[in-house]
Amino acid sequence: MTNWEWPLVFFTVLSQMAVGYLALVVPATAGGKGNHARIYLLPAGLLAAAMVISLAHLGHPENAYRALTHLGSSWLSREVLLFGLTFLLLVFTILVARAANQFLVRVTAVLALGSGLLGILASAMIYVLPARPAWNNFNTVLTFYLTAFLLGPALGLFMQRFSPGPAAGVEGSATGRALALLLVLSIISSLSYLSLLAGAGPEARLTVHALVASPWWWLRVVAGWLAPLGLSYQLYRKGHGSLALTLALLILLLAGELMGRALFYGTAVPLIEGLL
Amino acid sequence: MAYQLSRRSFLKGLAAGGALTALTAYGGLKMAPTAAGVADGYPEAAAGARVFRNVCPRNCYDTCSMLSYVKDGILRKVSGDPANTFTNGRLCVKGYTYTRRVYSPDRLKYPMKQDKRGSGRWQRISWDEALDIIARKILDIKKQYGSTLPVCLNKYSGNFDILHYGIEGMMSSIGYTTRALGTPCWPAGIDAQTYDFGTLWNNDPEDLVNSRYIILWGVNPAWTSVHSMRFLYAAREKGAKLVVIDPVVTQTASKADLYLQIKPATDGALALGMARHILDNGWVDQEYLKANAVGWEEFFAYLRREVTLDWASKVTGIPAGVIADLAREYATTKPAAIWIGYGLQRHTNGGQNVRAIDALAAITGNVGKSGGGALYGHLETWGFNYAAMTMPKPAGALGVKKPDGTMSDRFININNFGAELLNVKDPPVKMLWIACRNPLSQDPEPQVVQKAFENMDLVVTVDHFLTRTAAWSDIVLPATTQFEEYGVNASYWHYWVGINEQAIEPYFEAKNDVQIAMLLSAKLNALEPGSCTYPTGGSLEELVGKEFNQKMLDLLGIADYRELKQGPRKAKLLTAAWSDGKFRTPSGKIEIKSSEAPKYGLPALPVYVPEKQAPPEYPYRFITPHWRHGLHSQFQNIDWMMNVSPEPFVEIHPATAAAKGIRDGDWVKIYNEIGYLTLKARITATTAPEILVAYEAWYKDLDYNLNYTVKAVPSDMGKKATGNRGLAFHDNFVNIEKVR
Amino acid sequence: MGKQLGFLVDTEKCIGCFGCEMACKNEYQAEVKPRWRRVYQQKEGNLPYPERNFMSLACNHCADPACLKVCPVGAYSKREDGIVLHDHGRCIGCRLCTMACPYGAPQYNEKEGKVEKCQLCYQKIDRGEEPACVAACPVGALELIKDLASFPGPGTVKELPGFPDITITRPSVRFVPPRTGIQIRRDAE
Amino acid sequence: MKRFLSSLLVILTIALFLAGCGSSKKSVSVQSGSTDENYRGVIYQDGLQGPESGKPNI
Repeated sequence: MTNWEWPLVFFTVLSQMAVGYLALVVPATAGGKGNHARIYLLPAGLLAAAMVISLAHLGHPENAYRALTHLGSSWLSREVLLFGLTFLLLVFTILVARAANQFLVRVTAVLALGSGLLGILASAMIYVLPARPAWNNFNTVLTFYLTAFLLGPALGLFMQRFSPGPAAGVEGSATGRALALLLVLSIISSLSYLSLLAGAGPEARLTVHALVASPWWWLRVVAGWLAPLGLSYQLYRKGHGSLALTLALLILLLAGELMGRALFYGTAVPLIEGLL
Repeated sequence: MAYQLSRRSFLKGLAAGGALTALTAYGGLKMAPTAAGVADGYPEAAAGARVFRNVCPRNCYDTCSMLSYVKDGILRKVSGDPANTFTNGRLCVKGYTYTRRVYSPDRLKYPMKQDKRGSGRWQRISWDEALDIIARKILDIKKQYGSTLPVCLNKYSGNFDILHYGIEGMMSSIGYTTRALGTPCWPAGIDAQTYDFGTLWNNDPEDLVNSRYIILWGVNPAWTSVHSMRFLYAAREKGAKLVVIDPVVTQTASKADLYLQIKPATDGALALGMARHILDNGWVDQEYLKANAVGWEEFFAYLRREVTLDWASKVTGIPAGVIADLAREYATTKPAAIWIGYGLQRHTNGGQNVRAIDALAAITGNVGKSGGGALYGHLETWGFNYAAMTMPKPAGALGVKKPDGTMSDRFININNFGAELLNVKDPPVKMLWIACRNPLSQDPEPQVVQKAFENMDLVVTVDHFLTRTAAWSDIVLPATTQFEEYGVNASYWHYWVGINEQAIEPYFEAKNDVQIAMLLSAKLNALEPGSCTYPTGGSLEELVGKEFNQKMLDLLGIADYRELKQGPRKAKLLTAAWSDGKFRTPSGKIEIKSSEAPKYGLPALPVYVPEKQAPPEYPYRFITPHWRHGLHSQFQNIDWMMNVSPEPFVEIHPATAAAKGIRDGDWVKIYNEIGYLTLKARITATTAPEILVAYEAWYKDLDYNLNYTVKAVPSDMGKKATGNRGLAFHDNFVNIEKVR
Repeated sequence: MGKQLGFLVDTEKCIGCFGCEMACKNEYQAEVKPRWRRVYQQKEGNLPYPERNFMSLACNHCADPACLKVCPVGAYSKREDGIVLHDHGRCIGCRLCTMACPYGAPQYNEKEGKVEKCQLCYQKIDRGEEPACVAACPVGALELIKDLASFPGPGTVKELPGFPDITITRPSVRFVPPRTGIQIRRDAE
Repeated sequence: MKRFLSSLLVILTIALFLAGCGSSKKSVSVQSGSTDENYRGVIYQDGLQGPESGKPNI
């Protein structure tokens, strides 16, 4: 077990939540209704916070700008570019939303979403490395998108209960069902991931052992998957959750994803450990 | 592209140790502005670095010739000196850490005084104050007891530089004192070879390349003499077979063509079994024996009477057929060398086992042959004047009266230091001076040594670090490293002798043992004129010159010691020891039947003396050999070493581990009736089921001392040549249990 | 394609003395933690007998270096002689190369906030000298391969048990496999 | 719903507690020392029988 990499944990989870939220609100506001400036402030702020936090990972954050200089082969360069672009497009969207040019708002919002979704792909591809068998598979990409699509709707649902606004389309029952399905998918994919690793090389098996032996992993299973699954089922049944329920759902999912991401970094045994 | 990591991080390293600021503040070293360009991987001389010749003075076979690179008064790096064909311009893992030893933040900088022994409440004092306390104590003792016999010196192998014998000289110069006498390392083997050949003398190890069959018997050069491995490999490339005989699969064993896992301490039985087989098959070199040996007829009679292959197999655990094959190969492949390790003589029958191996080499005519020999060690290049040591007594000094009416120092056994120190009376020992030594770490029964410390009025330790011993002293004095002093060194293995030049100024207030003696002499004479005969002036380099006599100069083929500044010299000794046939025994021949041994209560013939058995309550033999990353308590504590070797462990055979429910990485407790040790388990089949192996070392900030379980059981020999019997370190028995 | 320098690690001769690793530190007076060269003990289970065999590894100056590809600031470059250089000045300490290298060659230096690794003593190479580790090996178990393409290497292999998959980056290292002597053991069945 | 949330909270607390216990294992360190505080060593003598004969140093 190497490093929990907290700045990266927060950066990836928060940026993915921001993009997931965008994925929820961009189609919902496609009709041109609502206060766009207010709606896009949240993902823009989240993304900015995520990127600032990511600087804490660097040994020399003052030279972070240089990270844009190797787009030719570095997924990290591409990630910085794409998330930077997403942020700029969101800022632009907020600015033009005041000018009420609805077409331009829609175009830039959709572009921001597209750039954000590609940014998640770039984020994931950074870690698809043969040197880390635990990361070197499709699960990394799937996990990153699942984080986005779990946290985005949960955030949207909460925001709507917290301050019912124009960004409709966050319908309780449908969201509950979607979250439940995504959680089931998370659990199934995670199980298949573990069995995949168990059948792979010795370093991958070390990762499985580390995960299964970690109390944090089991906490993540209970708090991040099983409990939210119960809550989202409630939501699906009742069609309308209280503020407390949506808050609980958001907190549980966020905590679960953060723990899961920390485990992602902390248990990826490098190939070279096979020599130790 | 400028890759400037090297210098910057080096200076940062200094600063991190608080040294940089302190150095400038105390003016101990002059620091140049940091702009100098040594960034490019040290283009040594080109970058203005001065190169000095040094010798690694540690207690080691290899005694490496070194070069040190100094710029702006700072030791920048070290390397091997290519002028020495044995060490071949290379150092070992320990040697390459020297810059970190010299500039270690843990190094002692000033004289210090401790409030209460072991309290850790240290106070910096001046040299003058320290010497004043010491001198007054010596004079008080002399007044109270009528002699300086209550002053005791324990000095040994931390620094084998010849000038460091000045500390013995200092003791002599104040009167008759008590001395810790003997050597813990190798005395049983020394006496064995002394009985057999007259003294110990091995072939030039560079001559191993001429061997066609090499038995490495209880020796692990891959860890303890890395430079010898090159010659062993070269011999193998020319067709020689490498055989290793050892109770554990050592690093050297892992590289052997044939490895025999012998039961510990039964080496003599194996040698005798081989000898019997050689005798039965007519492979004995009769002509050589007739010309060069005595007592072989009686030896053969003993073999025929009491030794068989089956007996040897039963005792050693090696199949009879394997012993027969080994005997045949050894006796019929010539020349064949046996390197006798120090490990195999650390038993209650150790010296006797060495004698059996010597006999094996003698009857096959392998002694005195290039590529042959029974190699153990030598002291042929140690014929210095020991001028720093030889001091007259002050007028009226009283000592122990000898039967002939003369007086002498009082000697206690260095190998049972704790118990003897507690036991010594009339007068008792009241003051201890410890130099080049760390008995609370390296002695057996350190708990007893510590008890003995309680009776002392004053304990003074001179060292580089706050060792376990220094931590239990009243006063510690900072010693220089070899880079901060002049000196001269010889090896007890190879034939090279080299001079050690001062490369840098002493670290803070560190001083050389001889300089300390001079200062103490001045202080004593100021307090009581005539109380100390040690000279108070003269440079260390002058003293190096005084160590050379004509014989030594001739041996090295030089007219003046200064020629050694051009490079170390190889002594003009016989390449094959004893090839002149002039043995130094009373008979002038190899004494397979020794005339001297019975005088020390030992068998005249190399008969088998049974090995020590494990008591039922402590069924595991706890073997504690030398460690790859350290030399006794030196080197393992250095930060670079801690980085690659962070914690100790005990090697346990899988069968034993399974029986005790121990898994790899578990914490285990090793214990017997006198001490215990808690550490991590490493499961490996390189050891045997009844043997536990842990390596002796001093780890930084770890309470690790395996000697707490080791009793001061003496080996069988050592009395004749070294004054006291050795230690049966490897006849140590313990039990083991899982802690968690 | 130009020539490619590489290391020959003779595990038959190697005694795991750690001299190469410490000689590297001595040469550059490097920080305590990063291990530009590192000696690995081979697992007992990979060998016919319980033995002590080792692999001394540094940067393998790969034909297809992963570090060079993933570095977001382009701090890595490959010289004509195949040495993979890391530009310490350019590094921002993102540590991605430490994750991508199968051999753990680039390592993070906490004090500097940057990554560092074996540069194959390129200044020494340029002066016609041997790398510090090679020059320090007391038994000649470490050699510099002057040109990997024309390296005949009879008896050498490209990988040993436990050595990370060489297809990832095509490392410029060759091994002489360990020799197996005969062991007469007391625990044998 | 409230009861559901509060029971959920209880479960989470227990899980966190268990996780905390699991992660902070009892630490053992390298140690060495004496098992018999009264041991004062043995004086070994050449004259007595056998190479390891001696008398307790009382």
